[in-house]
Order: sequence, then C-alpha cells, then structure tokens
Amino acid sequence: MKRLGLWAMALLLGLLVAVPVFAQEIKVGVPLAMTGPYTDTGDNYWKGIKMAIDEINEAGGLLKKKLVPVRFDTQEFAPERVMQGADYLCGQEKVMSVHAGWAGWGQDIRAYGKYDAPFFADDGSQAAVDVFKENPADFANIFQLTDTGINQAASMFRVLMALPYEYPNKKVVIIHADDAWGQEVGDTLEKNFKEKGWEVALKEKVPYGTREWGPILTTIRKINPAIIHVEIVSAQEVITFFRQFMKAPTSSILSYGYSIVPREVVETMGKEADGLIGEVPTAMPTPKAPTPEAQAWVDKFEKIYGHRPQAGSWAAYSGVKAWAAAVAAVGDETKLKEVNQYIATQGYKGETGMWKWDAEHVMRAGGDVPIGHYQVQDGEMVTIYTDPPTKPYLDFKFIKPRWIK
Amino acid sequence: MEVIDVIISGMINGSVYALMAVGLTLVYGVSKVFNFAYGSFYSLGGYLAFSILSFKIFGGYVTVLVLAVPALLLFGYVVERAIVAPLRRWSSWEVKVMMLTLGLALLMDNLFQITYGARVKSLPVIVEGSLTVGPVIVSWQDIAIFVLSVSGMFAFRWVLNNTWVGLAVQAVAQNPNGAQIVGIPRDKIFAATFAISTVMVGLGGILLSQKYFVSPNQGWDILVKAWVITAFGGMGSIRGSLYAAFIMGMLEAFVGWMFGLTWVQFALFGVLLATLAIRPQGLMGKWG
Amino acid sequence: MLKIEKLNAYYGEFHVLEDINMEVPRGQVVVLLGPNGHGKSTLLKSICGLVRSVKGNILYKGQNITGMSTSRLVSMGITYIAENRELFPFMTVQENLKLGAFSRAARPHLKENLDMVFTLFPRLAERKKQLASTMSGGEGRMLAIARGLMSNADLLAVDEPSLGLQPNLRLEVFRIIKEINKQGKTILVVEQNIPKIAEMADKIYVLEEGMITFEGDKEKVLSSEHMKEIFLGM
Amino acid sequence: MDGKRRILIMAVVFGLVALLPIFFGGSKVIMHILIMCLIWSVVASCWDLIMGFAGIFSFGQVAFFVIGAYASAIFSLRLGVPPIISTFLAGAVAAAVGVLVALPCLRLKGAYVALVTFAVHMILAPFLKSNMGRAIGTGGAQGLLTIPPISLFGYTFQNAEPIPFFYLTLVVAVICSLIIILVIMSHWGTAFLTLKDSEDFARALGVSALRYKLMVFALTSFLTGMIGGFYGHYVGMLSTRMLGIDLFVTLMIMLVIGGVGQYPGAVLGAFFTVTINEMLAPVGSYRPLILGAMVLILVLALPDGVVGLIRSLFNLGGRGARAGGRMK
Repeated sequence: MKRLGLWAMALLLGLLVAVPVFAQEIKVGVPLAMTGPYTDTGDNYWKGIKMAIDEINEAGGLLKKKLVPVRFDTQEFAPERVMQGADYLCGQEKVMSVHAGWAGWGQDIRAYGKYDAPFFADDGSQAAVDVFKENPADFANIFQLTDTGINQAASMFRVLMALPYEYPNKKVVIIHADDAWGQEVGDTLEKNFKEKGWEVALKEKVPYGTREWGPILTTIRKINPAIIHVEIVSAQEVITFFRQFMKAPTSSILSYGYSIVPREVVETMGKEADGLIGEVPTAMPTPKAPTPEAQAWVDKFEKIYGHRPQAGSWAAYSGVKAWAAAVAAVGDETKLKEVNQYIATQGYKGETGMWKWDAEHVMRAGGDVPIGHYQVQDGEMVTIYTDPPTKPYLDFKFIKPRWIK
Repeated sequence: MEVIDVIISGMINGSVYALMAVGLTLVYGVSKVFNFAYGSFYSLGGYLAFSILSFKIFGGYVTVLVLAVPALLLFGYVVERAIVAPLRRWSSWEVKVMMLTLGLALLMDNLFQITYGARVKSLPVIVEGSLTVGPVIVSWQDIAIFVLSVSGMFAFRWVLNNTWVGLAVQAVAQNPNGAQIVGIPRDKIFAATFAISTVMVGLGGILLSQKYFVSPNQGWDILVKAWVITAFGGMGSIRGSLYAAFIMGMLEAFVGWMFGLTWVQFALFGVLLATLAIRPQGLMGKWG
Repeated sequence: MLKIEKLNAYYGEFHVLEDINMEVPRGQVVVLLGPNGHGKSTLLKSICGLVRSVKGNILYKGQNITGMSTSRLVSMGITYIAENRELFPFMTVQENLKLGAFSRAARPHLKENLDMVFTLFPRLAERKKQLASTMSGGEGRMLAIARGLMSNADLLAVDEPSLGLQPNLRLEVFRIIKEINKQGKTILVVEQNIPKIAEMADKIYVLEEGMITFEGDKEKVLSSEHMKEIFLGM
Repeated sequence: MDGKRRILIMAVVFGLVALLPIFFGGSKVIMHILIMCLIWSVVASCWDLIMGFAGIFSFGQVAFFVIGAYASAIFSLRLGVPPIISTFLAGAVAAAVGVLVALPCLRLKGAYVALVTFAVHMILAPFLKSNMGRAIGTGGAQGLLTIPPISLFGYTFQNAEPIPFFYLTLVVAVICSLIIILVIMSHWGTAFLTLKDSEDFARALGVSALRYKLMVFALTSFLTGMIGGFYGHYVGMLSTRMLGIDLFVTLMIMLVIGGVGQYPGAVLGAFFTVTINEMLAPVGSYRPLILGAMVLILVLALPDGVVGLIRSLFNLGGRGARAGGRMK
C-alpha cells in the first residue's frame, strides 16, 4: 500500500505539465538559465523582458492580442540544450519571437537560425558573430543586442588609458575565467596592453568557483602592478578576490570589466566596493539617465523591482520593444521574414535614441547605445565614461580608490 | 617571504579540510555509507548560520554554534534513520546509498536555491582586522578559522577515545558483527556517526561561509575535495585523513602559487592517482 | 531459563529451522550437536537476536524475547560468543574486554569482572596491552570467551568454541567452560562432533536438516547407533 | 531472467519504438526526444553492464561519452575522416582511455573506484578547456560548433530531418543492445556474477578478475564513446558543459528507475527519464527539485527499479522460484 502511494506521487509529478491555451494571444519564447550557476544572470534578463511584456499588455496588447511568455530553462547553454530549446519554442510552441539574453557563443545562432522567428541574444561573443557570417541569409532572424567581447575589451582598455590618473608603472595583471567570454576578453586586453608598451606581468586563467586567492595575490603583491583586471562574470569570485586583496592592497586600479554587473556585487559589498571600475555594454547610464524618457524608464524599473536596473535588463527589454515595434509596423506577427527585414533595416527608437543593427546584425557599441563604464561610488554604480567615443559622462568623476597611496 | 604566505594559506585550508574529510571518512569507515550529499550538508551549515544571524539576536556566532550544532546533529540522525538505514537490507545497497544521497544533494541544493535565491549570501566576519608580523599578514578571521577547526578536531578525538559512545563507534568501524555481539546498538551507532559527520561538515560550512559566502551549488567542490582527501589518506582512517588534509592544503597552495590555479585540480587528482597506484589503500588506509 | 517453542527461521527464502522445541534449564550445560550447515549456528543466533527473521516463541526467564535486538538481550543477560571470535582487531586486549561490558547492566561491574576474567585467563592479564589482531588462534578464542563473560551474562551461547584449535587447546577451552558453569552461569554450546564436549553436557540436542532429531543425556547419545554413525564415523 | 526473455523484451520495446514515428513523425521536438532516448539508453545500458553486472562502481560514463564525442568531432574536423568511420575511432579512443583508467582501478575497491573514475570526469572539463586541449583541437572553452553530419551511401543525416536519423539511431541502439545482451548471456556474464558475489571465490574458480574487469571497461567505454561520437555528429555542436553535474545525475536517475543490474531496465529508465526531464522543463527551477525528490522516493520505494517491481508483481523468474528450499 505504501509503495502504491509513493507511485501515485511519482505519477502526479509527471502530470505537472498542463499549459493553458487562450484564443487571442501571441506567444513569446523566453529561453533563459533558470537553474544552475547562471540563474542570476537569467533573472536580470527576465526582469527586463517581463517589464516590456507587461507594458505592452497593459496598453491593450500587440495588435490587440495578449503577449504570453513561454519560458524554457536553458541551464548552462549546453549545445544540445539550446537546440532543444529552439525546437521546443519555435518548432512546438510556434512562438513569434525569442528573447534569450546571454545564450551561448554560436550554438544558439545555429539552433535558432533554422527557424524564422526573430531571435534576440546578448551573447557578446565574436564566435557567435562568426557563425552568423557563415550564412547571413539563413541567420537573418538573429539579432545581437550587444557588441562582441573583443570590442568590449578594446573599450575597457581605451577607458583605462583615458582615466585622469597617472599610472606609477606600466605593469598589468589580467585574471580571467576559463569560459569563452573570459578568454575572448583576456586575450584582447593582453594584445592591447602589449601594443601600448605595457608589461603583462601575469595572465591567469582561473576556473569558476575559485574563492581562495591567496596564491595569486602573493604573486600580485610581488609584482605591484598599476592595473589588475578581473574578468569573471560571477559574484562570489570577484567579491572574494576583492576582500582578500584588501587585506594588503597594492597601489593598483582594480578593473572588473563585465564582472561588475552581477547585482550581488554592489548589493553584497555596499560601500566596501567603492573604487572598483567596470563596464556594461548596451548600457542604461545611471544614476542620471541621458534623456527624460530614459530617466522615466529607470524610475519605473526602480519602482517595480526596488533597485537600479542591472546589466541586460534594459537590453532585453529593448529587444522585446524593438520586435513589438516591427510587428506593429508590419501589421501581422506571423509574417516573420518581413518582421526580421523591418528590424534589420529600420532599427528601433528607444529611450536613449536610435538602435541600428549593422550588417552582421550586431548592435555595435556607440551612438545612442554606447558602452557604459562605471565606478562604484557610495555603494552604487555610477557611470563615469561612455565609449565609443571615449568621453566622460555628464559631470560624474573618477575617484582615486582609497587603497591607492 | 611569499613562501610564508603560501604556507599559512595551506595550513588554514588544511585545517578546515581536515575537519570535513574526517567526517566523511568516519561515516565510510563505520558504516560503509558514501554520502554524496556531504557537500549539501556543508551548504546547510552555511545557510543555518545565515538564517540565525539574520535575526540579529544576541551573541552572534556563539548563538549560531549553540543553535546550529544540535540542529545539524538532529538533521543528520534523522536522515540516516529515515532514508539511509532502510536501504541496508537490499542487495548492492552501497550503490543505492550513493544514488539516494545524490538525489538528496540535488533536492537540498535546489531547496536552498528556491528558499534563499540563487545569489550568494554574505555573512559577517567572525573577528575583524589582521595580525601583522613583519612582512606577514594574517587576518584574525583566518586565525579564528584555524583555531576553531583544530579545536573541533581535538574535541572529536577526545570523544572518540574517552567516552563509551566513542569506543562503540570505533568498535563498529573495526568489526560491526563483533560490536553487535557485545550489545552495541549498531544501527544507532551508524546514525550517530552520520549525525556527527553532519555536524563536522556543517561546522566547516559555518566557518568558511563568511570567507567564501554561501551559495546553493557550492557543495560539490567541497565534496570532491573531501573525497580526494579521504581516499588519499585512506578511507576509514581518521589519522590518514588528518595528514592528507594538510598535505593537500599545502599542495593546493603551492601549486596555485607556482603554476597557477588551473593546475590545482590536476595536481590534486594527479597526486591521488599516483598514491593509489602505489598504495591502493591510501596513505594509512585500512581496506574498506 | 530458556525455552524455545516451534521456532522457524529463514535466510532470505531458505527455510533454515523448522519447528524447533528446546529447553535450557538454569545452571546446566546444554550441548547442541549436528553436522555443518544444518542450522546450529542459526539457532544460536536466533536466540541472541542476530537472526531476526524468525517465527515462534523464545522464552527467557518466562519472558517472550522473540525478535528483540541483540543489544537489549545482552543487557537482559544473554551473551553470544562467536565461532569466528569477532574481536576488534585494532584494539588492545583490555579495550576488547572493556567493550564486552558495554551494556548498561554490565558497566558498573567493569572492575570486578575484569579481575574475574584475568584470574580465569592469566595469559590475557599478561597481554593486556597487546592488539587483538596480533594474537594467536588459541589466545583469540580465550579473549572472545573472556569478552563474553564481561557482560555479566546469566546465559552464555557459545558457538563452536573448539573450531580450528589443536586438541590440547580444545580440552583447555572445555575445562574453562565447565569452570564458568560452576560459577553459576547457564551455558548453551554448539559443537560439531566432539565426544569430549558431550561428556560434560547435562543435556544434548542434535540438529539435522533444520530439525531436532534427538534429545537426551550423554549416555543416551553415546549409546545411540545413529549418533555414532554421524559423529564418530563408526 | 534468462537471455531469451531479455531478447524478447528488447525486441518488443524496440519494435514499439520503431512504430512511434508513425504517430509523432510530424513533431521535430518529439522525434528529437526519441532520438535522445535511444542514445541515452545505450549509455545507461553500458553503465548498468559495468555497475550492475560487473559490480564495478564506475562513475566515468559521462566522461567516456564526452571523450568519444570530442574524439569523433576532432577526427572528422581536423583530419577529414568521414563521420561514420570517426565514430568507431572515437570508440577506440574511449576504450583506450577506459583501459588506462581501469588499470589503477583493478587493485581498488568500492568507493575508491568510484572516486578514480569520477576524477576522470572532473579533470576532463579543465583539460578540454586548457591550452593542451586547444592544441588537439577541442576549441577550448568555446567548444566545437561545426561538427559535420553523418553521411552513409551518399545520404546525409541532417538533424533538421529527424525521421531518417531516428531510424539510424534505432539501428545503432539495437546493435549495442544485442552486444550487451550477448555479453550478459555469455561466459562473461557468468564470470561477472561470480566476481560480484565474491572476488576471492571467483579467483579460486579461476576467473581472472583482472582480465574481465579490463574487458568490461574496454567494451563499455567503446560503446559509450562510439554513441558519444554519434551524438556529436547529430547535434553538430559540443562543449564541456555536458560535464556539469546535471547530466550525470540524470543518467543516474535512468539507472535508479530501471534498476541496477536489472537489464533491460536501464533502457526503460532512459526512455522514462529523458521524457520526464523534457516534460518538467516548463517548471524551471522546480525541475531539479522534483528530480531529486523522485530519486529519493524511487530508491526507497523501488530499490530494484521498475523492472524489479514488475518482477515482484508477476513473480517472474529468478529468486522467488526457489522459496521454500532449504540449505543443503
């Protein structure tokens, strides 16, 4: 009897898969990491996507139809998983667009390129762009919301060189994660520094999950570099690094690149993080937005979620809005090719200005959508530069970190 | 002078590894149970500390110890009695226990994620500041971790050698049938050791959490390290695990310093495989 | 002292004991004989709670103890002494003996029992600090018996005490069993085919293929043709 | 359970599976799930062979799968070997690694073997991502994204057309299952059973533990590596993410459901697990929670898996029949 009961439970678990169906609706695919180490990044995108969908539905829907998100858990972007997601969302559920955030480094392009529904990603990967270039006609539905890692790294370098600060020496230490993103950024930075006559005294690739930095810090203290760049997009690695660094800090600018973006970094450390610098591509500058519309968006986001927008939220939001604008213009959400054509040629008018995708369907940094460079000041991220072109943002200033003597 | 830094780092890590590896080896030595959820028990310790401290009640970490140790003890005991013990009557139960605890790990990690969120949780430091002796700087935090884990280990050794329960645990480890014959309630001892090991790894979680934070999936790293150390030292050998923990702590620190952090894992497994090739039972192992 | 009624025991799906009836009166030495693998050890283990899948009744001092755990039975005064000794190899002789007194009933008498055991086995007193794993076969057997005595038991269930011992050591073991019996302990011994043990028995049972096929005193055994055939090879 | 009955069950299972495209051929998703079911059924069967029958706690099955997938992809990408041949080469590579791993394991027991084999799993990802890995063409952290599809007699099996690929996979899975059944039925199978019961006893009988362990390691890693290579050519992309804990646990659930040493339970377990994993995808973060709870419930309620349950319900073969017998 007991066994039967347990069996009944197992069966019940299996039946947890009823999906309700409405008459007038448009399905929107949302494949994000909902489990595993990238869950927090996935959350960032979801906040932006949800905000856009709610906004559209509150305003009476898209072409008077209700937008319904269909979620899929991409876990850790294993190629097979990504492909399954594409088959599920585009093949089975027949969604009219897909909003994926960080979704891989090329496997996502192949998986979704097979279908025609517009696919918005935030890969930041040259490898993904290379896949696109193999067959631009087939992959016409792919839209990258951010520039590549190579361009982002170049931008980080330009801003580091532009800081109103005199470096005591020309030595740099680069620490990056052993994933495709970390490798791309690490290699580009190394190249840039070397070209400028800097000495890359240490370039270290570290696995995710590294939380004991003693051995590396010992070496760093011996080198005493002018810049330490850390590129690991995960909070606990960069926080532990900072705390252990601060035990006996060297006079180095601590540059975190995209590692600054997990919300947990500033949320966990607060004012302790003051002085750190980093970047966000396709960024909504804060605390003061560049336009009144943008300011309104930031205020609304803060009202809903209780904190400043995170990296990715705005990009993902804009992806949904760009697609919705195209559908409204075409007048039929099922004319996928026309919608893609519209997005590629017409772009989208967003809160900060015009979004224009280039021939490779990448939202290149610059113009109205530059890369934002931040410094943590008073426990919050403050935009101090935008790039390209490299220029200080409004009257926010770089402050020399407290640990530099 | 860097060498001293590296040695200190190795010693501090070694002391915590020792605490956790001894727990794993104890359970295996006594009851042949290999606990795949060991890493999740580590996280449980961290989350317990986080929850207790978030009430901002009197006493800080002292209160944490007072409340968490009995809670961990009870949790370990209940888990053993409720889900591990019933498997013993089946054939090839050792594999089934591994499968079961693997499922438990998955369940616990995701419960943590749902309850506390995917983000890391930070805990306040135990002691602020650091001690400077010439060029060497050690934070009081690290010293506290070292002192607490070493004293935890001594306390454990004392219990093992000076109490009836400790003696009974050793008896079951050496000869489960013999233990039963002299009237030792074997099943209760199995559960008791499981509970003790839960406390040890949970303490490790509490001690390390303010240094390394608490996050839902962190336990795997701990499990693998504790596992490598126990196998290196000899499964079931407590003294072996102790030595192995310090050797591995040092190895990790030196390899990381001299060759880079990516090589640490290769080095740990390399040393383990080489040891097992020469001495299949580990450093001082008994056969299990 | 001990009364067994209609006892059946199973190993998995094997029916090992079938309707066993047996009695062990207080202060006596009862010997259970039988060929190897016919269920003698199982019967002993069933009494001591080491085999739990049993049906029927086992009464000890009038109380039904069927299915009770070994640890409980030890504290009630029933102690099993295993044929393969089951010592704690990495502990000293003294620690092994100490563990013999694990039950709550025996702990207060630890010291006096230790003295008693050392008087009975002077060899063990000499080797207090030696590890059990380093002892010879005969010494190990002595230690196993001594450990059993530490529990303050009233009933000792001794499983093939002479197994694997040289003839002179066997006699020594039997002498000690008799000695213990004289001190007031009731003893149930399992043996295979040694007429010597039969001589000191107050009562003898024979177990064949899971059933009691014979019961009586030693004269009856030694005069039975059937018994001679199986045990003495005559 | 005797060999004939096993073959019969397998014939029925695969026969039914072969008919499924008639109903589901229109849905790429379902066809994809079916293909994955077949692929994982081979991996799970191999694992059952090594763990359930040979009694070796090998935890390296996912590692061998990934080794095979990478090897085949690298052979075809770098050396231009046709995929249909490179999958066999990949099997050989995996088998070679398997033997290398087995050598130190032969002297080890239980949890040690689990650790050493799991160590291979743990080291594999950092190795593939390292500069050494890049040097042999693993594509480092990015992985491989352009693995060519399998071609046979001028026909190319694209993953966009799942039905032909499904039947190709079915043929491969049937061949692998036949090999496994033959092994279980053969002299080897008997040897494994004696080995598992008591190694000393088996040695006394003259069964060389060493030789049989090596053979089973080699065979299972060969089959696993080969199906891994096959998988790589099907998906067309590979990365080290497969070595995460999720896939490992999923594979273990297949065995939990099927029952350890209850072949062909592992095959049923694979079908059930892959399907339920897909069905749970919409619940997101509750999926692993439910999987974990399922493992707990199943191990406690059905220690011998579904096959064990069926057997005890219908009293099929084996142990039950001897009840009532007496020792000697």
